[in-house]
Amino acid sequence: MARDERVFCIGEDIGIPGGWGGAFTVTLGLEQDFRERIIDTPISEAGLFGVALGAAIMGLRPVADVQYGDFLFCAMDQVVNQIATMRYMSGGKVTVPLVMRAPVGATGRGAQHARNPEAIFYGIPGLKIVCPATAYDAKGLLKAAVREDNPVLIFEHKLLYGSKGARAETEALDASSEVPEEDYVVPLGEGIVRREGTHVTVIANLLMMHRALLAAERLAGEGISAEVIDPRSLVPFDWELVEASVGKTMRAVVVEEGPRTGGIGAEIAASLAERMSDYLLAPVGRVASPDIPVPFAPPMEEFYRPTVERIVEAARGVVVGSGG
Amino acid sequence: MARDERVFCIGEDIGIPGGWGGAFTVTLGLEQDFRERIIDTPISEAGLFGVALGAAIMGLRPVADVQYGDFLFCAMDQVVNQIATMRYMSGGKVTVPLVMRAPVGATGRGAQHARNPEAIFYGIPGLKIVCPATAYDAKGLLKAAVREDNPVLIFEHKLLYGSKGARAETEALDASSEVPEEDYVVPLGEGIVRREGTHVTVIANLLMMHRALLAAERLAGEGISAEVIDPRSLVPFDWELVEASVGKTMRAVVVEEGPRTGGIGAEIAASLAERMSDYLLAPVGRVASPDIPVPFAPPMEEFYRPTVERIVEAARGVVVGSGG
Amino acid sequence: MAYDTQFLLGLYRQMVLIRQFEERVKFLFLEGVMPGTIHQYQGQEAVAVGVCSALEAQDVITSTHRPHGHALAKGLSIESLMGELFGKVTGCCHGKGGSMHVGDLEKGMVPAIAIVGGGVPIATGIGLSFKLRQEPRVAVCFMGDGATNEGAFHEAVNMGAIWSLPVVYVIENNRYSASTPICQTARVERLTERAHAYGIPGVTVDGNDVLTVHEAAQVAVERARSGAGPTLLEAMTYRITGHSRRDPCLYQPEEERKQALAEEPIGRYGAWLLAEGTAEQAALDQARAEVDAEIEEAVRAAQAAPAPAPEAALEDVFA
Amino acid sequence: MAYDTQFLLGLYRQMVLIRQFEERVKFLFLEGVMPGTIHQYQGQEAVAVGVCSALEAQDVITSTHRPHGHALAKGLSIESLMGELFGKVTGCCHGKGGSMHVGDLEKGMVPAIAIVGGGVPIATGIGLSFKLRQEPRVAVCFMGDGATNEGAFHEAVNMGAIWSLPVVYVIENNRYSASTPICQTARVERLTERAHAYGIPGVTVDGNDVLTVHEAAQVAVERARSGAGPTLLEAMTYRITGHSRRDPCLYQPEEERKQALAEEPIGRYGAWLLAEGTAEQAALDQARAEVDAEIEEAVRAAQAAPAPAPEAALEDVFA
Ligand SMILES: Cc1ncc(C[n+]2csc(CCOP(=O)(O)OP(=O)(O)O)c2C)c(N)n1
Ligand SMILES: Cc1ncc(C[n+]2csc(CCOP(=O)(O)OP(=O)(O)O)c2C)c(N)n1
Ligand SMILES: [Mg+2]
Ligand SMILES: [Mg+2]
Repeated sequence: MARDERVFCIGEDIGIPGGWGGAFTVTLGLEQDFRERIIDTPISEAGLFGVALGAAIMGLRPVADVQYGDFLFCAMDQVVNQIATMRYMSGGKVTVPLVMRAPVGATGRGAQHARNPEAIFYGIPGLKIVCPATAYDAKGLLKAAVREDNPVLIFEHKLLYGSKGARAETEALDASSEVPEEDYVVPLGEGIVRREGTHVTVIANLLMMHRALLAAERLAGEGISAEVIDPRSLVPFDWELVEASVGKTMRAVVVEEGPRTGGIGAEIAASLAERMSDYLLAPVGRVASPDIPVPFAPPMEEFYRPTVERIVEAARGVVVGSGG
Repeated sequence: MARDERVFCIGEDIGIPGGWGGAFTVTLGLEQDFRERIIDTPISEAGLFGVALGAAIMGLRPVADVQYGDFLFCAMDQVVNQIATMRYMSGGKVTVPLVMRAPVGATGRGAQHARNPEAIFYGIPGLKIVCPATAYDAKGLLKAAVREDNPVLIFEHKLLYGSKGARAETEALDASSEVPEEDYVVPLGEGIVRREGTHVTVIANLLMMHRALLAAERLAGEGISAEVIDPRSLVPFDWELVEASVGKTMRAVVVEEGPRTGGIGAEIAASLAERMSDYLLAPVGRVASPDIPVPFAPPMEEFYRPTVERIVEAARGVVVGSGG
Repeated sequence: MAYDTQFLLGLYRQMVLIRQFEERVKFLFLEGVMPGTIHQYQGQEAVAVGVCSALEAQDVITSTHRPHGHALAKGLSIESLMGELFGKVTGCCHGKGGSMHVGDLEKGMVPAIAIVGGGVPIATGIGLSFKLRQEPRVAVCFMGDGATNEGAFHEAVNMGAIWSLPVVYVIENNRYSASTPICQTARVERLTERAHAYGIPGVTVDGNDVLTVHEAAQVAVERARSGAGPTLLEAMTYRITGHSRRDPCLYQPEEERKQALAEEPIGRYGAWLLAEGTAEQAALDQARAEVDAEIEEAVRAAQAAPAPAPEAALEDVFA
Repeated sequence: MAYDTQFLLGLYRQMVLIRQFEERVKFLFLEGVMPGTIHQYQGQEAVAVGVCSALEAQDVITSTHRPHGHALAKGLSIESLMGELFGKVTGCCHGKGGSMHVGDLEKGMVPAIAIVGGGVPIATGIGLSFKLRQEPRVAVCFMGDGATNEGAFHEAVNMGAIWSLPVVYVIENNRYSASTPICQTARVERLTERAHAYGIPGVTVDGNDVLTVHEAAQVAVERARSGAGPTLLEAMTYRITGHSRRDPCLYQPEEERKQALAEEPIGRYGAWLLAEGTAEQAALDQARAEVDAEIEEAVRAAQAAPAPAPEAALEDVFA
């Protein structure tokens, strides 16, 4: 923000002195340095995303957030019908440099504060989508998004907001990788190999990436070498990286936290079947949540979200089933 | 409606004497017979779907509609966060017998009155989804939906509203199959074979079903025998029918009008790869629109929506590529 | 108005029940034995109790992310509520809902809606169902001050107004939506000025005075039941606890908090009962002891109750 | 107020331009040579012209599904508009937008927004950008009466109000939203009563009198530009054509239509110009003949212009 005065933040409960810096303290502190550029809104999601769009059209670079990804549905007309189409409808004359942030994932709050809606937005042309799994990427992708001339939706996982601080979640995982102080970006559309392997490619982002790494660890114990790819961006998607990996391992499993039907995994599986049919030794495995709303009670929530165990099973199934 | 006095219609411009009976004259005439049960609303989609939900919770059986499927996004919080989850959150104590109707498809109106959003709702657990392609099914599925105790979303295609009547679209296709006067239902979750064939299964609904039939006709001229399946319901999906067909043809193509990425075709292709990997001779083909908003100019709109030609090519590709 | 002593004491007992319930729950959270998150009702008890005491059993309420008070006031059992907070099968939603979605249609409470403003259309539709069926029932929509900035509020209250539905829209104005003061997000002195926009009456009352709330609610409920249409009722109150767990409320000015604590509804009403001679201190103490015992029993029962089987998650999606 | 003749004649010419444009377009539709659908502006010309004549070139408007009048009044060329309606590359959106999305940011018009109410937050955000950058510019949001029932209206006008943004919200009250009379979906006599809800001024004027509209707009624009915040301006008018193509308007009572035709803005203003001696009939006729010629030229150019290549559909998704 210090670099570009066109950048401003807009959201609920982000600018109150003595407040929280958003539902998950993400903007905490910024309200002191950039008072006028931290805009605290009424509880009006459609309004605030539309306002951000209007400002973006005029050349500002807003960073708009909702407190939970579920609330994107309150702003859905703006996101889908306006933000994603404005440039196109204008015949390319209007530019929409707009960043949207939304925390996702189930955290003991029941069905309305828990969804992983990535797949729903994945099918909306005109939006770029990123999903950082580490603190390093969170900073680098945010900076890339802010410098991008198109709408970018950033999904962040509540359980990755750091194990420290006042709003850390009980089961939060430590994703606090080294974060350099200096300016750097993680380019949109660049995935990364988180662990190398030769028998099966496991594609996973956000919290699932961490579980996939744990699964890979366990699989190694069984003699199965899993390569873990974190695509980091969903749109654009790093097909090159994934194809290179699957070309080597000849097997793939996609892990996601959202419901299975119509999920990200469906697209990746269908695309890989088309792109890599000469290589794939087995159908792409999909690990996802069941097709249900998110339940509250801890045992049910735990059952809902893919576990390390389920990832291990799926990878093992794909490898063993194809003579690995 | 005569059968069950709990049924009522709620929507915009549906109940005005001298008016239209909704944007596509679907309810025209009903306002005379059932005055109190045709409720004309302000332009307030979130409000009207929420109102319908409230009435459904109390045991009425509302049929709520939007004038264009794109406006569902204005009511998205109600559809996704409330309607689809209410029963679940209540632990099964609340029942939501609610029918939602939404016309879809591009018809020369530009990006905001054109979308095929089926895939977006496909990934929302708690909703049943049907897509009638003929007048017979439109009546039968509507009746089944009205008698169903769960939320059902009916996508209807603007170009299938009949070639007759004041609001017929210029390019409308004649889908006016025989419609028996008497009471019948088309059960949710039952697909139908529209044309038998042996070389490839083409799965398509709504307008695309009609194009698939034309494509099958042309393919027959080339010696390729295509079986055309209209799933009619997306949720629940008639896997039995599709598997039986693919078990016979060993090849499949999915056709849809929405954008390709994250589409219905992705799920069907991924599922078929898992369910039928021993049968499939080639990756499931996908025919869909490109990942762009819907353009206005006729040549671009025509380019956007899958043509008979593209279906023929895809089917031919799948068959020829696998030695058919 | 003259009330009988039983009724007056009943109100006291209900408010104390809610307060003690919430305090106990807060403690369970701090101990770390209760899962999830919570939004609590301390300080606002006079609203739920004042309004619900004006309702009949067959009337129906919708609630918010802060629903415990509404649930107890509408007659859900302490057990079924505590069970739900613990995520047990004995909970009113069999553990599927959790704190933010407690409810029981049999008791006239729709599972609470945690999307701010999301309940307003739903309550309106409930009112519509009563009107279409010509049932003499009323729907009450509880919402916070912040909810009045949501589009859903606007659309739904307008629908209630144009169709003259039997609905009472109750704004619990505790002056904050999360950390944001309402005076920063609405330029109107009283949120009931928004009633003008819909052509319905708007009434603002002292929401920390249970009898005042009760009386205003009665008028609004009567109006609704008689077919005269909805009322926007604003109850001025204060949240004397955090917005949700672990909120130290640093955004609330010291002075304001002090004043609010002095005006909190239970102390005030208790003092009034004593001053009027309606009750002795002993009766008040006894009410409190009784509810404490009931709450303890509910905690015990909830902790002892079975957790749902994990696979039970797959049930109840469809009827 | 005293206006110079040029200005007064200019208003007339603009209104006639819009009327004749729309009539020509209607004819092209009936002939079947124009694709898509249309929502036309006949009868409402005084609103677009009255408001836009109070704006500077650098001010920005948002529009609706009924945008042709706004576009012409804000200075888009007839050619670029006609080209867009024909879906040609010469169109202001290169054929990607169509009738419901015409606009050109260079001329201060965002591509029109066909989702009812959807433009209100966007105009508000444009106002915010002016305020953050301390630019002396104003955003104007055109909307129909029906749009005031959308949640987006409520959320956005409130934001404009609390932040004192330089925005003028213009309601074109043509008494109907599609076939539904506004008196059936809002219980307020004047929609500007809704301004109370946000603590901003609301002004209702005769929207068929172009000078009245102009003057009211000037006050509101001045107020906005000076930093005093938004105004809700309601212009009472009437749509003397169908809602969209092929609407016979059977829902409009005969009497009402007759009256509306008698009060339509162009005839009225023309008569006034003659009565005041500001113009002779010949000058008015000439204005009309001139715009007719310009329109014919635009039709010719649009029909002759190349259609976009089909694959051009793949461009302009991302910058
Ligand atoms: C649509 C939506 N936006 C934001 C939130 C996050 N949130 C939960 S409670 C709350 C504040 C609500 O304020 P108010 O309506 O005054 O109720 P109170 O918490 O004071 O009872 C917010 C912003 C939400 N639950 N739903
Ligand atoms: C969100 C949304 N709902 C419904 C429609 C369909 N629709 C188009 S115009 C219209 C009526 C609009 O009425 P009003 O705002 O008064 O504008 P007018 O048509 O009178 O200019 C409707 C219902 C829409 N475009 N967007
Ligand atoms: Mg509050
Ligand atoms: Mg209108």
